[in-house]
Amino acid sequence: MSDSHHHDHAHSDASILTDIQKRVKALESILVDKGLVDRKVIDQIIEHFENKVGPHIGARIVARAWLSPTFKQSLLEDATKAINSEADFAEVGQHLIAVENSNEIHNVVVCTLCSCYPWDVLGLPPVWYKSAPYRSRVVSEPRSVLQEFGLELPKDRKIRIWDSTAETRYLVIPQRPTNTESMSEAELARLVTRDSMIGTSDVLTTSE
Amino acid sequence: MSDSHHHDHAHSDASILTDIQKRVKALESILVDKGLVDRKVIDQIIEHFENKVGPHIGARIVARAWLSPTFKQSLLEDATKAINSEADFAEVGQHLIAVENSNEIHNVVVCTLCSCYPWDVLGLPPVWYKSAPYRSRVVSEPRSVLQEFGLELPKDRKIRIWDSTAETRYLVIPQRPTNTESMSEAELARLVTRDSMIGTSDVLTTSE
Amino acid sequence: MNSIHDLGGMQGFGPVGPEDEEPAFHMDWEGRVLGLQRSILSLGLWNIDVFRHAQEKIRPIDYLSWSYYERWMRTLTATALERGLFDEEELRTGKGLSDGSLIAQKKLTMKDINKAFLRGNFERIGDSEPEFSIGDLVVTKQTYTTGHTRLPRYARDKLGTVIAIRGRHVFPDSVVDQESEDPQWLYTVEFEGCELWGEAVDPTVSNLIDAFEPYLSRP
Amino acid sequence: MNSIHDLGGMQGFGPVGPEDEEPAFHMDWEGRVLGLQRSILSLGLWNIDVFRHAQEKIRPIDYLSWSYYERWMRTLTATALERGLFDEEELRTGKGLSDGSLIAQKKLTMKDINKAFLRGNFERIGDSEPEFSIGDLVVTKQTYTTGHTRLPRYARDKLGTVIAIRGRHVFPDSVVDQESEDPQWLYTVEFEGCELWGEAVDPTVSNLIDAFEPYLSRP
Repeated sequence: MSDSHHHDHAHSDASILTDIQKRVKALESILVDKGLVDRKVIDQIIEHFENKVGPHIGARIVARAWLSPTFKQSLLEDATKAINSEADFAEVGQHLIAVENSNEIHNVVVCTLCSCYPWDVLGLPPVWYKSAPYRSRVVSEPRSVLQEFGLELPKDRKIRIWDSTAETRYLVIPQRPTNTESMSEAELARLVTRDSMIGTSDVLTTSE
Repeated sequence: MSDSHHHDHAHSDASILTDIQKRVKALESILVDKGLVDRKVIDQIIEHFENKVGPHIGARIVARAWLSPTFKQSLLEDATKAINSEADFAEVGQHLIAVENSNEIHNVVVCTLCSCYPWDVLGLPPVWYKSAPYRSRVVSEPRSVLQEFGLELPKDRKIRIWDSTAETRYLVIPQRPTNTESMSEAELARLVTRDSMIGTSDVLTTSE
Repeated sequence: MNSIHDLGGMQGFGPVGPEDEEPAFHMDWEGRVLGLQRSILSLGLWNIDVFRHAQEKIRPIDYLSWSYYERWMRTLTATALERGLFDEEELRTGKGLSDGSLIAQKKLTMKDINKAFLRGNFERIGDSEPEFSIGDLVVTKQTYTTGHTRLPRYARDKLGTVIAIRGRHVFPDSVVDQESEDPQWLYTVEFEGCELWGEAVDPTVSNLIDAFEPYLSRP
Repeated sequence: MNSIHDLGGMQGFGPVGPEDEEPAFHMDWEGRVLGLQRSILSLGLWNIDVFRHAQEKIRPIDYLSWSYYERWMRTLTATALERGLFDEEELRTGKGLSDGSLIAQKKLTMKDINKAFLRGNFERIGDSEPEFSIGDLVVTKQTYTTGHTRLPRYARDKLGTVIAIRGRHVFPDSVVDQESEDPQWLYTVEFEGCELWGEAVDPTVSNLIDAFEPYLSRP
C-alpha cells in the first residue's frame, strides 16, 4: 500500500465521497476499458446482494430445522449438503456449518482476522460484524458484548465463540421460542433475525 | 478520552499547530490561574531537557567504565549507586541498570508499552524510540531493525532485548573500539553516541 | 503477519454499536467495489487469501481509518497494480490503455455470473490421512511470519481439543507465500477460555478456531 | 488492558526511520507539555502509572494518529478533568476560575525543581522474602484485564528464567486498579526468542522483561 493518504473524521463527508468515488470510478473504468470487467455484471452483483440474498434465507432454514427433526439432523451433520438437498432452497456454497443453541450452550460467530460470514444464507454482513469493537472483544469478553446487543444469558450458560479462520462458515440455529407450536414455517421464519443466526441476539418472540 | 477528534497527515501543519498550541496554552493558563503550576518552573524544565541532560552524560559514564575496571564493576552491580558515588557526576535516579556488550552478547533496550528511557543519563528519547515501528519490531526481529540503523552484527552474536516494563532503566555499555588505548576519558566519551547506549548502533571509531 | 487485522483479544475500540435497519450498502460506490472485487477474483489471477493478505499489509493507521469498502478498494487497486492488471499511467488517467485479454482469460460474464454468488469449494481430496482425531489434545504453534497465517495471535501456543475434522483444504499460508495450494487437513479446535485469557475470565466461555494441520502438534 | 499501546511483536508499521540531529523538541508546545506533565505529577494526586494507563485508554486510531506529545497533552487534560483539577467550563474558557490550593498542596516550585529531574524511587523495603531465586524457571501469567498491567501480551503464558531480583517495588497494576502501592518483588526474566516467536525465529535472540511477582508462577 504505497498510498499513505488516509481519511479523517474531521474531513467533510463531501470531500471523502468525492475522493473515493473518483477512485472507484477510475478503477472500474480502467478494468472495463481493458475488457477485464463487465459493468452489467457489477450491476447484477449489486442487485443480487441488495435484493436476493439476506437473512430471510437463513431464517427459512432455521424454521425448517425447528419443524423437522430429520432436516435439523442433516443440517447439523453437513449444512451445505442438507440445504442443497431441499428442492425449494437456493444452492449454497461449501462448508457451511450449523451450530445449535440449547439450554446448555449458546453459540456466537465472529471472524477476528477479516470478515468471513455465511453470505449465501445471511446476505452481506452488517458493519458492526466487520468492525474492530466486535472482532476484538467478542472472543475475550463475550458477555459484555452480548449485553450491548441486549442479550443477557443465564450465568451458567456455556458460550462457544466460533472464529471463522478458514473457508468454513458458521450459521447459528437459535432456540425455538415457546408457544410457537401452531406456527407455520413462514410464520416461524419471521421470528428469526439476522443477529439470532450470528448469536448476538435471541429470536423474536410471538408477543413482539 | 471523550474527545474523538484526531489529526491527519493531510491537514496542513499550520492548522495542527494552531489547534494543539491553543489547547496547550489553555491547559497551562488554567493551571497557572489556579496556582497549581508555575510558568517559570515549566521554562526551567524545558531548559533542563534542552541544555542540561543528554547523551553526553551517559557517554562520560561509559568512557569512565572503559578506563576503570573498578568503576565498570560497580556500574554493572548497581549503576545508580556507582554513578552517584563519583563526585563529578550529577546525581541520577533509582534503578539504573547497566548492561555490557561483548564479543558474545549485544544488548538492545526498548519500551514496548510506552517510552521508558534513562532520561537522566541520555536526555529525552528520540522520536523513533517512542514510535510504533521500533517498539513493535525490535523485540521480535531485532536484526532487521538493527540493519535499518546500519548495524550488522555477526550472525552468532547473541542479542538480548531488554524491555523496560517496570521502573528500572537500562543503559547499554558498548564495546570499546580498538586503537583507543591512549585516549582520555573526554576523548573516549566523544566516541559514545546516544544510539550506542540504546544498543541500536556501534560507537564511533577513531577513524571517523 | 501480526498486523492490526488480528484483532481478537484487543481492547480499547469502544462499544459495538449495531445500526438499526442497516442497508446493504451505505453508499453507491460500496456496491461497485463489491462488484469489482467479485469480478477481479473471478479472473483467477489470485485468490481470496491473496486479497486478505493484501489487507493485512495496509498500514495500521489506515486500516483503522478507512471504512471496510475503502480498504477493499485500496487493496484491489494496489494488488491489481502489483500484478500488472494495469499500470501507474492507467491509474493516473483512469483509462485502460491496452487490451487485458493477454493478462486474463476468465472474465466474469452475465452467463456465468452465478459463480460470483456461490462460495467456492476449498476442499481438496487427496491420499493423506489426518494426523489428529476427534478428542485429541493439540498444542497450537507459536509463529511469527511476515507472510500470511490464519492462526490468530490469541490462539497460538495454546492447548486445545480437536472437536471436528473438516476435510483437506487449500492452505492459505502456502497460497500466499508459495503460490501453491498445498492442501492440509483442517480441524476445529476448542480452547477453554481460561487457557486463552487467564483464570480471571468467565469460565463458561470457550473459543473455537478452524486450524490447519501445520498449526498443530501433540502436547 | 490489551490496547494498541502494547506493540511488542506487532508488524506492519514500516521502517523505524531515525532522524539526524534530532532536537530535544520539534515544536515549542512540546516542551510546555513536558513541563506541565512534570508539574502535574508533582502535585502528588496521581502517579506515572495512572498517567500511563490514561494513555492506554486512548482510542487506537487516535493513539496511532496523535504525536507523542499530543497524546500526553490529551491524556493530561482528560485526567486532570476526571480528577477535578478543573472543570469543563474552565477548559472551554481557558481560564482557571477557582483556587487550586484546596485540590493540591504539593505544587512544584523553583526551590524544589530538582524533584522533577530525579527519577523517583519505586522500591519499598518490607518484610516479605522473594518467592523466586536467580536461575528459577518461571511461567508468566495469562491475563486479560480492563485495568492496568505491565506484562506485555508477547510475554504472557511463557516459560522464562529469573536472571535478577530487582527489589520490592510499587505494583503498577494495584496503583491504577486499587489506588494502593501494594509493593511486590520485581524480577528480570529472560525468555528464549523461540519461546515467544516460534522456532523459525533467529535462535540468537532472547527477550527480557521486568516482571512483578504476581505475574509469575512455577512451571
